[in-house]
Amino acid sequence: MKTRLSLLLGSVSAALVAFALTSPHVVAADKIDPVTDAKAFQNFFFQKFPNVKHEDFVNGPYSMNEDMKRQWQEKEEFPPYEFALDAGKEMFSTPFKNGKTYADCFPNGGIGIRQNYPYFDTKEGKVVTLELALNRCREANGEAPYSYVKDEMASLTAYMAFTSRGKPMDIKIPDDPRALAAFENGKRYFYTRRGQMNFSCAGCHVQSPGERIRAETLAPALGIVNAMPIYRSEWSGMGTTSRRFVTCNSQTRAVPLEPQADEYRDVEYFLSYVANGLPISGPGARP
Amino acid sequence: MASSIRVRANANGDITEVQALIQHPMDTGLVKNPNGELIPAHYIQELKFECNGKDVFVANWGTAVSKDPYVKFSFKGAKKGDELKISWTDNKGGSDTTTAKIA
Amino acid sequence: MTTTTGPHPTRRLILQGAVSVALIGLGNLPFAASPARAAANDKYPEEAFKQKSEADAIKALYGRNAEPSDKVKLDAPEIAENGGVVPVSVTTTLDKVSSISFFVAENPYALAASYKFAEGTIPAVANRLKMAKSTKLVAIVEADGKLYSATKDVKVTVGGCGG
Amino acid sequence: MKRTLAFAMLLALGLVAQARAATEADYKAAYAAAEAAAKEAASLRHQWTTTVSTLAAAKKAADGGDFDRATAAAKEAEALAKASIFQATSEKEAWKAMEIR
Repeated sequence: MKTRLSLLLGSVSAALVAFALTSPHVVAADKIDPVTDAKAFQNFFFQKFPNVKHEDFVNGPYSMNEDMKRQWQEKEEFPPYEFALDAGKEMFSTPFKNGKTYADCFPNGGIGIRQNYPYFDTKEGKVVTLELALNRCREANGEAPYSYVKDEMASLTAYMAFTSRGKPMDIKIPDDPRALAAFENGKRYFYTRRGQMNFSCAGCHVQSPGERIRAETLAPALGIVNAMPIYRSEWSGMGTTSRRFVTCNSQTRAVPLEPQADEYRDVEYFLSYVANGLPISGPGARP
Repeated sequence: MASSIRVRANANGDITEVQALIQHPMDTGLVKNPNGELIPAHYIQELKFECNGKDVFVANWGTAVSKDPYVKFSFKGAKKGDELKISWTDNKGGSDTTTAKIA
Repeated sequence: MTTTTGPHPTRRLILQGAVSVALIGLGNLPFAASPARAAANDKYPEEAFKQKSEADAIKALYGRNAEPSDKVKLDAPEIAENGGVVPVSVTTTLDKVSSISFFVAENPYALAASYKFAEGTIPAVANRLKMAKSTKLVAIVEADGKLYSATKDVKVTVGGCGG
Repeated sequence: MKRTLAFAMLLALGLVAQARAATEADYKAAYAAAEAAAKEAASLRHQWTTTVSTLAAAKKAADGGDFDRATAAAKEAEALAKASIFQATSEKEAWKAMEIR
């Protein structure tokens, strides 16, 4: 018994040393290089699923399963997010008490710009997501901010996403060390295991997209935020990116952070950047 | 407030295809809200489609119809421009009605 | 119109002729409520929706049993994407259809929906139903006074890793 | 097999030693330790939902005067909190192994 144990221990440590030597990344201090990361990220999925058209990845689980794709296309004829879309359009044109509207807060009147969010605000040194910008617009015009996980925010982002449908995701990382740090922080969050289930985002969305977690088919991480906000049958209601992150956390028994916490904004920044070039497909309908 | 009924009616030839999506909670009365009380049953019982003064299609629904219910059917005997009248009533006496031109 | 290939085509034709003559008489009634086509009565079938089991619900709604028929095509997913929103549809080649109903056996109340068809309405319907758990799904078509059924099993489980 | 048997014996002995009912003092000590660990886990932004619920269960049992169950729950909460702290510290480097390169 004892000899076998020591043999085992010996081989494990040898493997570890070998691993450390071969991959330069581990040895050299990691230089943050979003461009290479994004290319590697996209190639991983393109090679893992060679017969999935690149722009199809934004359709989440439906890019992974033909039968579900058929059911989805049927639902898209008269999608359940129709009401949120109309509500968002109406809210977008209803002026605040001070007469201004959301259009005054956003470039191009807020139409067709969703693909540039989230962006890195060099003045503030932080990532600004579409949901955060919408609430800041409300507060700047004397209105109470909306909850990040409730329907009003989802309706607004649904309408803005709809006006950008088909446009390729176009996230920029300015040459600013804080922006690179935010990207890296998002990447770290994405790969870090959390919760009693000890899952990371990557555990489900990189290792086993297309497979089932109980009844649900897992979406690939590539393009996973392109369809936000989503109407989920499970919630029988709309869900913003914040709601999705919060519920994903609690599913792995990790206590969620507050919506729009730095980590959430950074992981959205990371996921959006690596999906550059893939079309916006929001608002989406999901199981 | 926009009507709770979204409808699309397209005629090709003599057959008109109708799709309707209605904004309604369709509560079953068996679900509890976050602080544990039962949400009372609240669901559409009857949905009627009339065209040219004739009921072409009537749906009787129970609590097993999904939230924001959707239904699709087709019928003959109408043409582009005819008016389709849609109305529903629920178990609490709520109701809504709308009309749509067949495209 | 499907060609009639029954053993006594002529008798069938006469029969159809007779029935349609009777119908013309009732032309103005939106629903041919003649006994030959005992469509579900017009008012909301309260009783039927109260029945728990599928057999009782069918009896309460139609008062007799249905015979399975391959002329009723029932379309539903094998594994429901989500129990709250299951797309289910029926088409049938039967004619003179007066009503189509859906029964979800494992639901607290089996009868889910019942549709009444007027003259000229195509005998087909698509809708989205809730299913409490994996269940047998039955669609019944009432055509020319007789009941035809189709059945399909739908798997329903919760998604996600649990929380 | 021999080793697991010895381990089981040890465990049984341990239980017998503290067979007497846990007092409120035992509970308070256990709860304080659990709460401290939970605070640290929260500061690392790695708290588990089960730590929070087990801690609450401990408090509820204590309020009901059942200090045996309360102490056991507090100890379990502490173990959960410590495990989440270990997860947070080990993941600081471990995540790189999963990274797509």
